[in-house]
Amino acid sequence: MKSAIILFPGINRERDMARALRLAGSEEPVIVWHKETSLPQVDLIVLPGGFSYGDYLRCGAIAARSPIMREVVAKAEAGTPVLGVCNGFQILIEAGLLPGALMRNRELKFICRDVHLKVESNDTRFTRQYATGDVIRVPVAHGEGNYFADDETRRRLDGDGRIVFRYCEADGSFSTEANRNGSVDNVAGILNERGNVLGMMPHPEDHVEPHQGSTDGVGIFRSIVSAAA
Amino acid sequence: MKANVTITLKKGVLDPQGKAIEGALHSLGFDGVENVRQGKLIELELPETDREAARAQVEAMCEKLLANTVIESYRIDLV
Amino acid sequence: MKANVTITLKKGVLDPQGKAIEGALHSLGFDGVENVRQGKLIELELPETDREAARAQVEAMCEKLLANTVIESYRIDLV
Amino acid sequence: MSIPNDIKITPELVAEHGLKPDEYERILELIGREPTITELGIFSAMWNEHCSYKSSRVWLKTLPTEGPQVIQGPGENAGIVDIGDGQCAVFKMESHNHPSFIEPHQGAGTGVGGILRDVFTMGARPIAALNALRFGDPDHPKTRHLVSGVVAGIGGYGNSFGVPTVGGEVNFHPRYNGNILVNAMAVGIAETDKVFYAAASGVGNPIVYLGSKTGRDGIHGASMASQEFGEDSEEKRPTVQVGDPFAEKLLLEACLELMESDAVIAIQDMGAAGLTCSAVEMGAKGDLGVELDLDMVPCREAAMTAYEMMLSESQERMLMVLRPGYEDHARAIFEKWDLDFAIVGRTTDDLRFRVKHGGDVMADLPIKELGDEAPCYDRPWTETPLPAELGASDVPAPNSLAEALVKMMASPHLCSRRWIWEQYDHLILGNTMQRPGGDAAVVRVDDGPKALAMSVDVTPRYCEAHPETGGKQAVAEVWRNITAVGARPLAITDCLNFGNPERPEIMGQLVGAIKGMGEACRALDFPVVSGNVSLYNETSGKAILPTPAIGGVGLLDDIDRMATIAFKGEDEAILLVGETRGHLGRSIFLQVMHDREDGAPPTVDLAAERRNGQFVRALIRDRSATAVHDLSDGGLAVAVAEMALAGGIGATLDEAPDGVSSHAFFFGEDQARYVVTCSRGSTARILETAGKAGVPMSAIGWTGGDALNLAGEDPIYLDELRRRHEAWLPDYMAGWIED
Ligand SMILES: Nc1ncnc2c1ncn2[C@@H]1O[C@H](COP(=O)(O)OP(=O)(O)O)[C@@H](O)[C@H]1O
Ligand SMILES: [Mg+2]
Repeated sequence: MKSAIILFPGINRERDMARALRLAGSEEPVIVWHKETSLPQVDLIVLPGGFSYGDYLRCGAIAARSPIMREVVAKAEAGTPVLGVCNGFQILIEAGLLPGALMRNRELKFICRDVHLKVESNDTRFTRQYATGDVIRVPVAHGEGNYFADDETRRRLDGDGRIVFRYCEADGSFSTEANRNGSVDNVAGILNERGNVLGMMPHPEDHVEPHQGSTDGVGIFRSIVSAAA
Repeated sequence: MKANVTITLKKGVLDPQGKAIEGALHSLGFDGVENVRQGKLIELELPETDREAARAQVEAMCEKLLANTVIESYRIDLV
Repeated sequence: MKANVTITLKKGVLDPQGKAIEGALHSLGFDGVENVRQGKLIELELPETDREAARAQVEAMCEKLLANTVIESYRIDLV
Repeated sequence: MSIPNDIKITPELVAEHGLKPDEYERILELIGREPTITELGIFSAMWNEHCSYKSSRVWLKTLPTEGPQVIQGPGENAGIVDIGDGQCAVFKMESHNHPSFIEPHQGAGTGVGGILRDVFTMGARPIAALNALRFGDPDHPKTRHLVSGVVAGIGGYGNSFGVPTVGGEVNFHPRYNGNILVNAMAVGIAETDKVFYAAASGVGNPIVYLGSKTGRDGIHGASMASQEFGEDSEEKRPTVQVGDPFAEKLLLEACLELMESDAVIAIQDMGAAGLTCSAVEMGAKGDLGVELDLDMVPCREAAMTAYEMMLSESQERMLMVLRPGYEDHARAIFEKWDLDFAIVGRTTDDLRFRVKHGGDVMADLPIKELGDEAPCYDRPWTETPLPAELGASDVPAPNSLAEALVKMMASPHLCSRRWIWEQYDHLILGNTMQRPGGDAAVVRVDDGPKALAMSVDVTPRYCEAHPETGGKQAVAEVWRNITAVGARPLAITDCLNFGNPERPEIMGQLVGAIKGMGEACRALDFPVVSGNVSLYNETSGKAILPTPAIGGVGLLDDIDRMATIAFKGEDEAILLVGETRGHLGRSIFLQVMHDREDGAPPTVDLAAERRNGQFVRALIRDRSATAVHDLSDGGLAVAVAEMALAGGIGATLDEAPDGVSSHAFFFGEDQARYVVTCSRGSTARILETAGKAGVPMSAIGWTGGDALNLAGEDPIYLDELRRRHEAWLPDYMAGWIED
C-alpha cells in the first residue's frame, strides 16, 4: 500500500503516523509539503496530528486553506481514502470534507489520557478488522476536540451510520465522564457520505505496539492496508 | 484603512468558554452575571481607501478564512 | 444591563496569532493587509441597572479574571 | 522609549543596571573611558548573576564533571553523554522563576521554549521534557492562579512544539508564596559525530540571525532574574515575553535541516540577554571578534534603539556562524519554514565586540574580557548546623496507621499529580514507555530496544534542615529513581534555586548543597554535565527553601528489561531492600500529621545507596523483580500504597520488626531503600543473594485482594484510597477546597 502524509507547518505527529503505517504493512509513506500543489498516486492520504499554524485563529483553519488542500479535496472527491487524526480531523472539517465543528474541550483544558472508543460500525474501509461493538483503548491529546453539529447533521450522520467511533466506558456503556471533551452524542470519529474520508480525534497511531500500553489502534491501519490490497 | 472584525458564535451553538467564564465569575462572587459569550476580535489594516471596496475585501477575508460560518457570524467595522 | 468587553494585547507584546493570520491572508492573495492583531470579545449581562455601578463591576471582573493585565488591556462598552 | 547612545552615565543609571559601584569601576578600568549606554547595557547583561554566575562560580567548579560517558560537560548550551551506537543524549535544566511569578502562563511557557532551544541548538532532536515546580501554600490567595497558569503554560508550549512532557515534581510550601520556582528540563538525542557548539571559527565568516523578529520583549529580563523581589515588584510589571511555540517548532525543523549540510560552524540560541550574550559567547569561545550591524536585524517594532536590540529577550531566535558560500542554502531553508533570515555581522580577528547602528558605532568592547573579566565573588558564608535527631518516641503515633496513610495520600504533598500531567501531551512521538506517575519516565530511543530513563528530584525540607545532606539526598534520589526502572544512571543536570547570596547564611546553603551534591556525584559516578543557578529568590528578606533541583538521565539497554511500580499479580512476595531505622525527622508524616518540620533530615549513606541500587538493578535485569519502587516521601506505607494503586492489586503488610515502632517503620524516610515484588517461589533465592551481597533485605508481606492491610489495622479499600488520592488537586483547582 502506498500512502502520503501531508505536512503542514506545526504538525508534529507525522512520525508516529508513519511508524503505525509501516507496522501495519504500508510502504514507507511519502511526506508531502503543504506548499505542493499535486499529490502522487496513493492508496491513502493522511493528515496527521499536531498544531498546524500553532492552532492560531481556529484549529486547522489556516492549514485547510493551504495549496495542497485543493488537491486533497479533489482526490477525496475522486474516492481516494483520506484519514485525518486530531489536528488532521480539524483540518478536514475546516476544508469542508466533513461536517460539524470542533470546539474547546468542555473543561477548557488540554487532555492527554487513554480513552475507550466503541467501534460503531465495522462496515467501513477503516474498521473492517474490528467487530461492530468492539471497545478499543487509545489515547487522546487535544484541547479542542469537542465535536459539535446541528441537529439535522447529527441525525443524518447517525442515520447513515457515519459515526464510526464514540467515547465510552471500558464496558462499552456511554457516560458523560467517558466523554471528557464534551462532544455531542459522544462523537469521536465520523465518515463522509461516500465513506472514504474518516476524521477522528483520538490517536490510534500511538497504540500500535505492546510497549505503548496497548495495540488496539493497529486495527485501523490494518483495515486500511487490507482494503487497499 | 483600518478594520475591526468581531466574530461571535451563532445563537444556539454551545460556547464552552463563555460557560466556563460565567462559572468562574460566579465563584468570584459576581453572582448575577449571565449569558456570557466569548468571541474574537481581529484588527487589521489594509491599503484600500474606498470604504465600499474595503468592506468587500474584509468580507471576502471573513468568508474565506477569518470566520467559520458553520458556527460563527461576523461583523465588520471600518475605522 | 449588557456589557461588551474587548480585550487586546498591549502594544509591543508579541501576537503570534495575529502574525499567523496575517501570513495566511497574504497567501490567500490579500497582499496588502498588515498589522493584524487578534483580541477577545466577551459579552455578558448583569442585573445591575445603574451605568456607573455596572461599569465598576465589569471593571472588577476584568481586573480579577477576564483580562491578563500584565500583557492585555481592556475596554468596556455598556449597551 | 528611545534611548540615545550619548546619554550621560550617572551612578543611578549604573545602579539601575544592577551593577555595584566597584563593578562599574572595573568597567572603567577595562575600557579606559566612560561606556556608552549601549555598552553599559551589554555589561549589565553579561555581568549579572544570571549570565556570569559571579556568586556561584567558585563553588560550581568543585563539582565533578567528567566520566567515560561524558562527551560535553558544563560550559555549552547543554551537557552531552554517550549512549552508545554513535548516539548521545543532550540535556539541561533551567529556571524561569521570576517571569513565571509575574505572568505564569507566558513565563512558564517561555521557560520551556528556552530549554528546548538549548537542546536543539546542539543538533539534538528533543525527545522529552520534565519540570520541577514549587508553589506557595495552597491557602495563599495567589497559589491557585499560579498553578493553573504555570501548568497551562508548560503544556501549551510543549504540546504545540511536539515534545512529550514525561515527568516532574511539585511541592507546596509557604516559603514559596512570593517566589515560585519553575524549573524546566529538556532531553534530546543526537548523533555523536554531528553535535554543534557555540565557538565561532574563521575570520570574516557571516553571522546570521534566524527565527522570529526582535521586539521590545523582556528588556532587562536577565537583570530582573537576579534581583530580589520587593513589595512593589508587581507594580513594576516588566515587559514579559510571549512565547510562540509554533515559531519554535519551525525553528527546530529548520535548524536540524540546515545541520544536515556542512553549513553551520557555530550556533547559539538567544536566551537571556539575547543578542548580546549569544554574540559575545560565540566570539569569545572561538577567540574571535564579532561585528554586528543592527540595521540588518529583523525587528517587529519601529525605531528600536541599539540598546533595546542588544538587550531584547524576544523568543524563538538563533545566531549562527555560517561557512562562507552556504548563505543561499541556509536562506532557502529558513524561508521555506517562513522564518526570518538575515546576515547581521561577521567574525573579525581583533577580539572586539563592535556593534553598529545607522552607521554609528554604538559599542566597541574587548570581547574576551566581557566574559572572562566578569566579577567573581567568594562570598562569605556560614554553615547551617545539623539539627538534633528526632527520635520516633518524640513523635506521637497516630490513633490509626491506616487513617494516617489515607490522610497523607490525600494531602497536597502526596496526592496524585494527574490533574497536571494530563494537561501535558506525554505520549507524542510514540516512545513513552513509562508515563508520569512512576519512579522515572522512560522514553525509547527511536524504535528501541534502548531507552532513556529520567527524573527530577530534590527534597527542599531536607535542604533547609541541612543543605549538605539535602544536596546529597537529591542526587541520591534521582539516582535511585533511575535505578528503580532498571536503568544505569549516566549524569545529571541541576538547577540551584536559592535566596540572596549576599547573606552569609544563604550563601552557606548554596555552598552546603554543592558540597553534598559533589560528594554524591563522586560516590555514584554520576557527574554534572550542565545546569543553571537562580539566586535572589526572596521577597522582603524572606528566602525560599534552598532548592537544588537535580535532573538525571540514565540508560536502559533493553525496554524488555524494565521495571514499573505497579503490582503485577496476586500472591507475590513484597520485599523491602535497605535498612529501616524509622527516621521521622523532616518527614511528610511529621508535616501532615503534626504540622511540624523539625529534626534532622535522614542520613544519606552513599555506599549503601550504591550497593542497594546495584543489587536492585541486577534483580530487574535478570527478571526476578516483578515490580520495583524506590522509597522517598512518606516512606514504606506510601510506596506500597502507590504500587497497589498502580496495579489495582491490594497488599498485606506484616508488623513492624522488633525495635522499630510502627509509625516509624511505616512512615519513616530512611534512604537507600526500595520495595520489590517477586514470585513466592523465588523469594528465598533472592533473599539469599541479598545476604551474600551485604544488602539488607526482608520479606514484609504479600500482594493480593482489593485492599491495603497494614498489620492489625482496618483494611484500606483501594477504590476509596484512589478516590481520596486523586481528589485533592482537581478539587483544589476547582475551588472546592476553601482558601
Ligand atoms: N549549577 C550548575 N552546575 C553545572 N553547570 C552549570 C551550573 N549552572 C550553570 N552551569 C553551566 O554553565 C553554562 C552556562 O549556563 P547558562 O548561562 O544557564 O546557559 P544558557 O546560556 O544556555 O542559558 C552552561 O553550560 C551550564 O550548563
Ligand atoms: Mg543556551
